[in-house]
Amino acid sequence: MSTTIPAASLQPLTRQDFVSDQMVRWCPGCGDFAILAAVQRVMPELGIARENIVFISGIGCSSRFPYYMNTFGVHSIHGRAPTLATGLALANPELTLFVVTGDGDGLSIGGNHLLHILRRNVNVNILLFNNRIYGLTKGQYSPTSLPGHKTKSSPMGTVEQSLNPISVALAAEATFVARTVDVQSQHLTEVIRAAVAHRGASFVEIYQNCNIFNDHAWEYVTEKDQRDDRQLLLEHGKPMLFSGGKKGIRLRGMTPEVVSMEDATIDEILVHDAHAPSPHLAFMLSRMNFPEHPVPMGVFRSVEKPDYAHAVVDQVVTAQSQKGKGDLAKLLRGAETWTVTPHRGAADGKGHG
Amino acid sequence: MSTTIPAASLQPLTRQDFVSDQMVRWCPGCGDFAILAAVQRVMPELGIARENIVFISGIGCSSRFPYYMNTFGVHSIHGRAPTLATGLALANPELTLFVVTGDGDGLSIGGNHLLHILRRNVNVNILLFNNRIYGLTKGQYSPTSLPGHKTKSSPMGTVEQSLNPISVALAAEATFVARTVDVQSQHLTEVIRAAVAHRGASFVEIYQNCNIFNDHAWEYVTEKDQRDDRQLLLEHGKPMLFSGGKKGIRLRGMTPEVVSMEDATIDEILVHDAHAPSPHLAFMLSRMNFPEHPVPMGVFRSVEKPDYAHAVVDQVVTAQSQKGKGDLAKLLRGAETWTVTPHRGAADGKGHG
Amino acid sequence: MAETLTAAPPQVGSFEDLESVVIRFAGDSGDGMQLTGTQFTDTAAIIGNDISTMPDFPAEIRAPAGTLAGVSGYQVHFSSQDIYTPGDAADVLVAMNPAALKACLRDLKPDGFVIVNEDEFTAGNLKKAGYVDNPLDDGSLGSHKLFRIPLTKLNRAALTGIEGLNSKAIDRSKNMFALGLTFWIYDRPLSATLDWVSRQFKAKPEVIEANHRALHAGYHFGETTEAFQVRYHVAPASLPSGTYRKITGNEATAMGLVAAARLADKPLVYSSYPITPASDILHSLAALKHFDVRTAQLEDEIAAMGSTIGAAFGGAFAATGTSGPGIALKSEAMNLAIVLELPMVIVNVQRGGPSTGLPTKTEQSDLLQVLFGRNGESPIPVVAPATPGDCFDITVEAFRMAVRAMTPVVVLSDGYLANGSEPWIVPDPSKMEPIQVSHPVSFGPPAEGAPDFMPYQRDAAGGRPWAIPGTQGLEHRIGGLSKEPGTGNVSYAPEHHEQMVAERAAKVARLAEIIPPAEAHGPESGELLVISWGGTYGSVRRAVEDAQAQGKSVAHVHLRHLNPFPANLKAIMDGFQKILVPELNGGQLSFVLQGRFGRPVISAPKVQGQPYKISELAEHIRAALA
Amino acid sequence: MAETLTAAPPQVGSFEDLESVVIRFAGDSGDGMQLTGTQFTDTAAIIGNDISTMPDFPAEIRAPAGTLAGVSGYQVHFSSQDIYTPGDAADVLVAMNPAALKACLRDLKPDGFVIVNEDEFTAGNLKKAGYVDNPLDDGSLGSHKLFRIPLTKLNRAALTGIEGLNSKAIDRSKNMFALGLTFWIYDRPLSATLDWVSRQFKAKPEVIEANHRALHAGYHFGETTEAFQVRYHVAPASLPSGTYRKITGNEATAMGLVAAARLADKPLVYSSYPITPASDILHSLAALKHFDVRTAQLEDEIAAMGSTIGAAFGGAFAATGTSGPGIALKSEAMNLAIVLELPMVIVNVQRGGPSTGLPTKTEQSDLLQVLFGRNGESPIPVVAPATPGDCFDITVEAFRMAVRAMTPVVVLSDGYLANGSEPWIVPDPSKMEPIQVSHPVSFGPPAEGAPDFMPYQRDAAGGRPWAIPGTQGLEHRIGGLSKEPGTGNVSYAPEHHEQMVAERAAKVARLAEIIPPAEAHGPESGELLVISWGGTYGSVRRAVEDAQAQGKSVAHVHLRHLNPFPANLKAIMDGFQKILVPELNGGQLSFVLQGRFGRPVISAPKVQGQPYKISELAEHIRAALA
Ligand SMILES: Cc1ncc(C[n+]2csc(CCOP(=O)(O)OP(=O)(O)O)c2C)c(N)n1
Ligand SMILES: Cc1ncc(C[n+]2csc(CCOP(=O)(O)OP(=O)(O)O)c2C)c(N)n1
Ligand code: SF4
Ligand code: SF4
Ligand SMILES: [Mg+2]
Ligand SMILES: [Mg+2]
Repeated sequence: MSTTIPAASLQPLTRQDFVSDQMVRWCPGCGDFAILAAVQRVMPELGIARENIVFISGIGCSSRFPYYMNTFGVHSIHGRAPTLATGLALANPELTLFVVTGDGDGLSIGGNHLLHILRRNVNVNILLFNNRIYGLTKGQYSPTSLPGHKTKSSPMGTVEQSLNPISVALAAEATFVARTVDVQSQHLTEVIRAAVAHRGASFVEIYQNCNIFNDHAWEYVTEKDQRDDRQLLLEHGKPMLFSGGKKGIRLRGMTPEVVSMEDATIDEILVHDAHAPSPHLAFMLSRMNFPEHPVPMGVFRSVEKPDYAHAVVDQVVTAQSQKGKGDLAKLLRGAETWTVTPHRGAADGKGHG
Repeated sequence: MSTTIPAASLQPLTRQDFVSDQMVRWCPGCGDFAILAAVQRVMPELGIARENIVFISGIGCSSRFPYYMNTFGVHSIHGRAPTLATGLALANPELTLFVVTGDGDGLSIGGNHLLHILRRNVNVNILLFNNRIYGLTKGQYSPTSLPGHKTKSSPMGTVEQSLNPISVALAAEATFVARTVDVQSQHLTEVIRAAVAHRGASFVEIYQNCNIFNDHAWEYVTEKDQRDDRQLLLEHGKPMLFSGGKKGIRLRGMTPEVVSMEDATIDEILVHDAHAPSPHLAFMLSRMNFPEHPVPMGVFRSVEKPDYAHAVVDQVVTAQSQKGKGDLAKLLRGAETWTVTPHRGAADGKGHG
Repeated sequence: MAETLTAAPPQVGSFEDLESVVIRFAGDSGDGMQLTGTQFTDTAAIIGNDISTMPDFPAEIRAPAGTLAGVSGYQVHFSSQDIYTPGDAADVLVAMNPAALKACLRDLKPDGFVIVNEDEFTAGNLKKAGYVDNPLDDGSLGSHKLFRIPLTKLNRAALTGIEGLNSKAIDRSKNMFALGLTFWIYDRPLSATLDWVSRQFKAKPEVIEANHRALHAGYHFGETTEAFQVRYHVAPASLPSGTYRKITGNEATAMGLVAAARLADKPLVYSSYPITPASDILHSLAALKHFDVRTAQLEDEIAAMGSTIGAAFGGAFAATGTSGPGIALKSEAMNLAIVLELPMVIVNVQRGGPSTGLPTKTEQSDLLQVLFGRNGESPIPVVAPATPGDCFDITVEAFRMAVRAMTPVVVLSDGYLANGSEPWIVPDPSKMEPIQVSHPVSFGPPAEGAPDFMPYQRDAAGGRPWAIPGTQGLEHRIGGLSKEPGTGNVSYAPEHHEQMVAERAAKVARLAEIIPPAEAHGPESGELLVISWGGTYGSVRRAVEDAQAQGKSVAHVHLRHLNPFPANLKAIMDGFQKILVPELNGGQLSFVLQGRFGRPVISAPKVQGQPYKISELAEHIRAALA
Repeated sequence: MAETLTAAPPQVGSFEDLESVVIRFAGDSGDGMQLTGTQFTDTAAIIGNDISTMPDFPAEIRAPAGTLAGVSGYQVHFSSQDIYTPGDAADVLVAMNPAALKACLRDLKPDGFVIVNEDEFTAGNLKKAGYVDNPLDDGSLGSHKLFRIPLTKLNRAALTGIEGLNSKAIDRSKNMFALGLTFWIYDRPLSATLDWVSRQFKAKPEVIEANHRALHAGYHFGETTEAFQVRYHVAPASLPSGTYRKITGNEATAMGLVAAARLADKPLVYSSYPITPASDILHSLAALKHFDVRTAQLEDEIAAMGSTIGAAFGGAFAATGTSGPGIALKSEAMNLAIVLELPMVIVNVQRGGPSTGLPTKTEQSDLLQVLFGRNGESPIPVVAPATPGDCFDITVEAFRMAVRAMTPVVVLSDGYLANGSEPWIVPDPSKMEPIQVSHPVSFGPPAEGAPDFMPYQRDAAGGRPWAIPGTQGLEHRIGGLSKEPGTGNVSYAPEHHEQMVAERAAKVARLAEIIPPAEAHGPESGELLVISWGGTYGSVRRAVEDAQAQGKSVAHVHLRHLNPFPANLKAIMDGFQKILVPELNGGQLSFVLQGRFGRPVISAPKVQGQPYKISELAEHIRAALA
């Protein structure tokens, strides 16, 4: 281990370069496969050296993800992946970090860390696989399960309101917030590309099907024939049209409503502004849901703010430019010292035992 | 301890009945005193027997609150008060519960429990004393400290975005969300009265001054001469006027703007709808802040939803009406039993050692 | 639904009598092996065998088909004798694919049977299992007796023509074929399984039909083929008379919690966050709402612990359940519970650690954690069930202790007990002693000058009054800061702190007054005392009995109480020259015994995520006596 | 800013020589007593006395003025001899109000001086302190020598006429008056404090003026009044020669972390969540950004632990600090760190427990928690500093151990060490041994057929390669599940699990190879060995030396390493008939020693949130020898 071969001897990478040697341990048919494939496919396009990429996860089916990526990775503990990512960014702000989490890992036990990593704007890409269920523990309801959902732990139906991950991320001051779907791999890769391009914390909700414990959870919005009618593909600066341009979103006061383009002109249609300084427009979009509204997909919000680790390191640089690179001897001496000279008589040292 | 004197022998209570025998241990001048006084004053008006009231808190200066209320109380551990309240509601859904927390207790270590108690709509009144600082640990910044705030732990200024407690509560699907101020005791008591009247989780942010570690934090909005101009008092169904009716809030697209009533008619002014099913209007209000806007005060949102503990107990009642009150003997027998009769020959019992 | 079944009368000549048999069903996670094992067990139990079972499955929901990682197994030990364990090694291995064969072969007796689904031994599957050559052909099965059965094909053939069934569904029932075959070999009736299938798939007649046919087909295959020349009989065991059911540890724990609440006439509030292998307790309880069971699935283990404290403060019977990592998270709040002095039960179904470790494997390595894993001096009573059925008794007892001493109590179960099963005499709840709970009652508005309510005034057992919200005149505040004795007011006075620490320790220690004394199984004094705890009970007891039968001077104490220890434990230990402590960890009870009594013990640790085998214990006993 | 001060030459006739003096300054939380004590200490240190201090303050920021709960105290022991502790009892109590008198009187020597601010002994204040009669008048002060000083009035008089100062600000400086008086009594120079005031209030000349005047006024009051007939001299101590500074434990810990990182040429990432008494480490480090210290204040202790793991994975020197309740929260993530096998340091500044307990008081009651408070077998090295200055050395050593064995290491400090101070010889960083860190380096893109990188391949010390992101060709994945040795791939195989558990235990045990052997202070064998650890070092060492001086057969081993123990500990213990273990908990090290060595020890627990007094220890030694 004595020679260093420069990392610059880069050949263009392929999808295969990102496939690890580990057996993928998901149930056949799980939506996680599609996401894995899409992520592995998008990686070589990012132009980031493999060794500078780290995937960090918590616990859950989704959190097995890092094992399958031939990058650096940590499969940590339940809900805590964002905290590891924060420390790792502090150690090395130049890495490209991914956090892979689930609706349980990220919004149940890990909800607080999610809030705070977003608020701090750590430069990390958070992929939350939302299957509205706890997969790995065999099918209990999650914070995104719909009210009334019957599961092993809620045989008479849940009595809890579900969390809306996009709303939560926006309230946490997230600078990049998006939504995509396991089965729409094109859209998925586009969103991931945008997330990685964003400097700071990117939050991506991915609708994911758990065919074992919550099959068909997203069918109402992902079903091929109906997608067009039930999804609103968000594009910054574009009017919010869907259903092949036949319908659009118009504001009535503060309330978004669906209009047929036969009854409305394009000027009446709300234009998406992902860069709006206030997140309240994006928040409104996050509340839109089928059947009243189409489900918005794509980038809800994308604004520029300094990222946490660089801001911390900037303070280091500033401090060093103000005070010089710390002098350890001076630090140890502190503000006041005094000297005991031998003529005072040297005694046996006071040891520490 | 053998006789029970009926709890009904109620005399009208006075403020003094809610003052405990414990010495109040806050710094002289702390905003907590005013809140304590207001709460003790409002208690007798609620018509709730003292023994049915429980104050639960975490850790922090603010969290000392329960000791000073002559009701039931638990001074629990840092950030976890909502979890105790949830269990207590399950044990006895008829109690009137208060959670007293701080910006650190409730939004830093306890952020996730806050999210989830709101989402579950547990019937509890959450009072979050926001002084934008950790008081008890002597002055580190908190999640609501403003960016750049210099404290013991951020001598060069914080590099984190601050959380907006109202935005967070709304994203957590809170059914009642309000804001008030320590020094406006009239407003404070009104808001608390409304919170208690609300069934389900009520979230109240209280601007509180920590005169030791973050003095004047709220002065810009609470300063007597400028209050009118800098606060927007929200009232359901009323147009959003302030500055003694001289100014109002109008929507431009999705953006609220301040207009002088000389330049606008009352019809153009946004009317507050606290009962709107979607929280997005309230969320927009939560983003308004001085100097662009006045700071909204009062009830942002108040909608009716079933409360958690009653919903759980309703399932118990439903189950009992469907299956009868559980028969323990039957439960123990389970689905399949078989009988070993003596003729098979009785052996030594198999014990458990 | 009690039934009394008897096996069909033995057909003379073709049967051999056996005392005990251990079968291991193994296949892919999707092969339904857990169900197959359960059905075999249920029938064995109904016939009157003594039984003991051990499921063994991967942490993934469904690892890649055909791989070693995806193998799911279920071992049943059934016997005409009193048995204690699922068996060290299997007599029969039913392997549904090459991976199952590879993973389980080492647990088969040298002369054991291997029944394989030959159809699955394709080149692809062999490779997935890491076989270079086909073990069915290369002689590597050695002394094992191999039965190659084209099970997939036979099953498909048997099921042709069922309306509405695709080929995936047909293949899914091949576990029933295998089950039918084993039923034939051991001469068991099909009726219990047939009934179960009918109940289970009420709405799907085609599935019922498929499973019934597959079961019969397997049974008849045994009869028509020449492969099996002998069939076997395992007679009913001479169990104590009574009404029995089969029970797993987690079922017993759930029922213990319900029973305890009922015995105190209280609602049960069970707050939890799912975690393997404890989740099933939540599932069981969630289905028991009609017992006034209020289950809450919280956002994490900390919340579950907090909710349990809140519920206890409110006067409910409050409990929470988790596994080791969850205890780590709960520890701060457990400490609060300890100083608030409220009664509650905390179930830890241990699994292999450290960290996420081995979620589906068993271990006893959380003993030190539950005893010591909190800041400050924070004594907590700890009990541990010995068998699946004992989970019921110990849980009820835990609540009794909790209420007496006003303290949280930890029940240390483990994955082996939780998922394992045994026949259990159904207790009669009307004969169980009620749990006495007395809340101080209201005195009306406090009179001028009347003494204040003292929430930390000690009673005879060292407990304190459980005064609950809603009680007029007893309003009081409690918290996590150090307290003045009696009043519970916040106090940092050195002597108050010292006294409260001592009072909490004393009331826990004094639970020894109501704990049954330890019983030495064997001589009262002698050469070797084996001390065990938790789920190793069965194997240790059998190993000690075997050693005793060989005339060795050895006795056995099984501890169900780890804190406090039974009062007579020291005295029993003093009667023996050596003490051997086998356990499924690095030597935690050994450490505690030495730490407590300052006397050396011989530690026999095993940290493999697997239960102790009787043979391993025999070896430890031998070595200790050498 | 090194200065070499000497005291003014003694004025013959009016001075009495003393070896040591203990002064306790006590007043209301708002009275500035911590500052007063610190200033007295600084001057004593600069003069060349040996010093040892103990601050003692309430958990509230500012409890109600005048109450017992609000009393804040600071004890200074200064001496011409080598001293080990802040002193069992005070020679002088400066009490700024009745509550301070009441709270501290019991810690005063029978013939000690009481200097009170008589102006504060009003009816109202007496009542707040719980006095019925005025203790200054009712003779209750007994043998103490009382000095009543109208301190408030005198100070006001001295400060009249300073522009821009209101009466509140005037009164706020009365602590300086008290300080000036004590400086006069013990013949100390004012210069250090005058300078400090000038620096501190640079922007507020009126405040400087006020404090300077108050200090002088107090000094002159001593000179002009007749009250004090004698003044005292405490000569400089004969400390080993060198450059000294005063240091508190928390300062030393912070600098130790910085030094360790510097010795390895690494950035330091310190992730923490504020908690008493650990917060000051965060504060110190946050001000040292120019040392490439990256501090993060996280949302809770779990996040701080997670961030520390992430930073360690990234190759930084990563550390976190907290107190007992925070450790409880961190325990699940600590376990992850243990199985990921990454180097980091976890500082636990212990306080009184359990639960929130006594936030500002000291205790040693987290030993068992840090050793055992995690699920599964999860060994972690634990070290504990012996004195405030030793916090520096032990922290550097902790990082050395962490890097060698690739493991988190716990530093168990405590509130007494953290806030207490002593003179400390400033080390020369150029003479400290570098901490060798080697990260495996890139091999470029892995060649076809080249062996994969093995993240869990053991090196000679049992550690593993610290391969960090950014290194080409070393991409690998690690996690909390059980692993295959070498590759680190997920594995549930029993033998893999067993081996990894054993490897982790072995590498921690093998740290004993680099730990200095335990030293018996006293005879190598004999009647009694006293074993202590942590902050009790000073009192125990003194008590043992006193006993030795009385000819008793007693030796002392002070443990700075709790896991693993020094390799020779057993051998030393074997040389003594009895072993006495005094500690500030319920007997935790006693339990560990018994548990480890199976030999009884005599436990001398103290659980009062207070340090051990030498006299109490003397009594324990006497009793043990009886
Ligand atoms: C501390 C802790 N608590 C509980 C668990 C058990 N657990 C593992 S994954 C999981 C939930 C997973 O749900 P989600 O994040 O939605 O992931 P999915 O499996 O659905 O992808 C739970 C509760 C654990 N591993 N650790
Ligand atoms: C587990 C734990 N971590 C940290 C602390 C230390 N701590 C006590 S209060 C507090 C923050 C208090 O801030 P806030 O909630 O805003 O209350 P305030 O004092 O400002 O009212 C902290 C960090 C603790 N008591 N327990
Ligand atoms: S349980 Fe659900 S989420 Fe998990 S691997 Fe299987 S299908 Fe996917
Ligand atoms: S520190 Fe601040 S918040 Fe705490 S009691 Fe003092 S003034 Fe109030
Ligand atoms: Mg999920
Ligand atoms: Mg605060």
